[in-house]
Amino acid sequence: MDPSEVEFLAEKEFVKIIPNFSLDKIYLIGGDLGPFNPGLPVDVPVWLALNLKQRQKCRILPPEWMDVEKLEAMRELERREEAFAPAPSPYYMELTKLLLNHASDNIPKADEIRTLVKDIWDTRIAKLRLSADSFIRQQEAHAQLDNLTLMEINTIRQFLLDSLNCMYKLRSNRQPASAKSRLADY
Amino acid sequence: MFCEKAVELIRELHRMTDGQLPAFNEDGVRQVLQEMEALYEQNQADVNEAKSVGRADLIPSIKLRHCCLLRNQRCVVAYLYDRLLRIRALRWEYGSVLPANIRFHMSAEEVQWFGQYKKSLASFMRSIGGEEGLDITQDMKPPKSLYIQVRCLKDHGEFEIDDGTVILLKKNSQHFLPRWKCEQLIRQGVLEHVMS
Amino acid sequence: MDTHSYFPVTPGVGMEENFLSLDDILLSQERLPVRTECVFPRLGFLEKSSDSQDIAEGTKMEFPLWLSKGLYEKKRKVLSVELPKVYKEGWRTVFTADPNVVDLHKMGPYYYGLGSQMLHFDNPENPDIAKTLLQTFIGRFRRTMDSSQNAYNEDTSVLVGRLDCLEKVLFRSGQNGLNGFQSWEKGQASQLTASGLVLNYRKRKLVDVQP
Amino acid sequence: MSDALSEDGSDINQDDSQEEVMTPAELIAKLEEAWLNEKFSPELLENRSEVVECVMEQLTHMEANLQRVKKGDAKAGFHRMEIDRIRFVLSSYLRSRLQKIEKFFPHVLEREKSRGEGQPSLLSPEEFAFAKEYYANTETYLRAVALKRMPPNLQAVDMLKAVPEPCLDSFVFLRVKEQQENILIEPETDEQRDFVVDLEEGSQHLMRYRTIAPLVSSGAVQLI
Repeated sequence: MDPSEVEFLAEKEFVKIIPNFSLDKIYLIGGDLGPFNPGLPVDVPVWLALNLKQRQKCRILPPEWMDVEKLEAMRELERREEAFAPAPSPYYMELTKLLLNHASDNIPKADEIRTLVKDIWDTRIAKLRLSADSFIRQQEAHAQLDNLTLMEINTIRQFLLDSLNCMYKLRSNRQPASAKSRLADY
Repeated sequence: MFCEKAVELIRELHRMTDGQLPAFNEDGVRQVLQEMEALYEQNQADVNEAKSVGRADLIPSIKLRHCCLLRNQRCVVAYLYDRLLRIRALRWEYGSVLPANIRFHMSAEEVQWFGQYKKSLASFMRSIGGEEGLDITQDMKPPKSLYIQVRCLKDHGEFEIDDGTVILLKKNSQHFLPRWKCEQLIRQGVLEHVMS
Repeated sequence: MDTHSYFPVTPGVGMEENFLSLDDILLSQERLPVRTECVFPRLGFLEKSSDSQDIAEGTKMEFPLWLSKGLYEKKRKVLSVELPKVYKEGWRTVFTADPNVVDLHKMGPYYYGLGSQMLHFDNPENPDIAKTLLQTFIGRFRRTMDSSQNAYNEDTSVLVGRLDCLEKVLFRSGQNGLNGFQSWEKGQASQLTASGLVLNYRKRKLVDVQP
Repeated sequence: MSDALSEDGSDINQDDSQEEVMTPAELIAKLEEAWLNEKFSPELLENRSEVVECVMEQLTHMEANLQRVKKGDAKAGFHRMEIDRIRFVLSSYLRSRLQKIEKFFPHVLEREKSRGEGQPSLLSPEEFAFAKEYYANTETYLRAVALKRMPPNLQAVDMLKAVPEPCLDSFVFLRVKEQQENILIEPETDEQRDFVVDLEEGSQHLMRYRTIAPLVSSGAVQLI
């Protein structure tokens, strides 16, 4: 999967915005939004929030987890624990990038948040590589990965799945299939 | 050794890992087919001799030539098939009209295959969801914004946007256009997406 | 990248070859030392060192893998195939001790592919060969992964230089994952770009016209 | 604001032939599930033409409404953006399928041929037509250019054996939507033994596609 497609999924997450315009309810195919009243917070998907923000039609309220103290605590937990801690949000990386790139003026301590999120990401990716290696080494058949996010999975997906496939084939060498008609002998 | 020509065809394609299409090697294919004919004739002769005068000792050589025949067959078919996969890719990356320098690399039969592929794909796309149809060679990346800034990399002439407005795509001119309208021209290298 | 539309037939990996895979065809072109166990009449010209009309029984020569596989029969042997050195016990011990020290490109470059294919020929050592192939792959996995993930924007030629063909493919798929992520991070993922094919054809056109 | 956009276009609710009543939002969710499943499953999944048709209907309906809207209407832009997003998922979904149909065409057609009565078809009628044409086109081409010029005993290639099959033993990542108990995991090596796992709702796993393939078709798990 292309990372832009993971980001596309992240854009469906809802954020609170404070609009500076008024508009009736909109009946989108995917559900109703609004009504919009100046100064009154309303939930909209990120893709819409960013569009409004670009046109200076709203202020975006950062999601609850996008907060220096909370993220610091999560970073400590992530560094302390061997297993994956619960992610700040299933789309923490994508939302951080999107909101900080397009609405940093609405997010207090944006630079600190960027660094913290990157730290959390790096710690988790290092763990991910470690578990991938142990999965291969132990030749395991199943792993539970509850707290991994889609973007994290996506960075290693093709490599890990291809490797597992190769390993499977090499393992099948040890129990050669019997009389199967072989076309590609020549 | 036999089958050297056949493997040469494969190497020629394999060297172009990024999916580019080298010129169809008509001569190479013909030479492989000639080698196959010669191998087959020699085998026919040996088989007859083995039967009529009981020369069972010819069998290993017959078998060896047969292996070579199968190898040649595999190489030629794989060569042709891989080229089809590359030609298929052209439909998705260029659109249905190919530039002359690429068409030039295709054999007449490949051009025919491509024509049929285009037709099948078009009727598939036309049939999606009733009368409307859907062009699935567009929307290759998730949408970001409705309009994008583009720069013209070469003179392309007049271009109609959805509301009927016609604009002139002149080299180095910049435009703010509906994203879905320019996707294909960007892929073809006529326009360049300018990021803000 | 997802937008790239050329999807070649993948190699079979292991004992099975894919008929239409260019990679497998080139793998099966690898040459093996063989000894003929019968006379091949009228094919003497294949053996350059002699000018006899036939290939004599007991001749040592090199056959490509595909031909060795095609001629090989357990019941009526027309040739015996010798195991390439790298799969013999001596080397197997080296691999078992530390798979990471070996330059598999030099030893291969189809170390896993050819090794798996050798299992088609009857050999009492086959179970050990199969085991070593698997253990070598597992033992080198971490290295392949780490280098493919950390080597962004660095010169990867030295790293890649020591990988076997199969590992090289994995290395590239690891790098694609990383590059994709990093270009997303830099905000390039949503930029619409010209097709890689188009760019390359254009490059070639430029090269073509140069004197 | 024009009235055209205020009716939410939920005509499919009134369609009696529809077995379950779905809201447009649920329909879009179904499309996204199908999209991700198709993207990540090694084999071609059963077609969801009913979803595709309904989504197309929604899009057409919305486009038609937008035609009636004045230029510069604030809501029109939102609707257009949503249409673009849905159209992307729909196109990407159909592309994934077409790609697999081309990759596995002899096997896909073989399965269609051996399909028992009442068994659902993998291919939509349009995809079936495409697959047949692709097969015929390719076979005709190979015959004309090479095979018919080869010796008589070499003029055929069994496409079923020549074109690789999907590898159901591939590993996949998945999220559980409906709790499953006692899923048998086969061992990877001789030294291991098989064991069972419970798949809790909301949990995520890495395992072989073959083990959970039926759960993908039933919708109990989502590939991710």
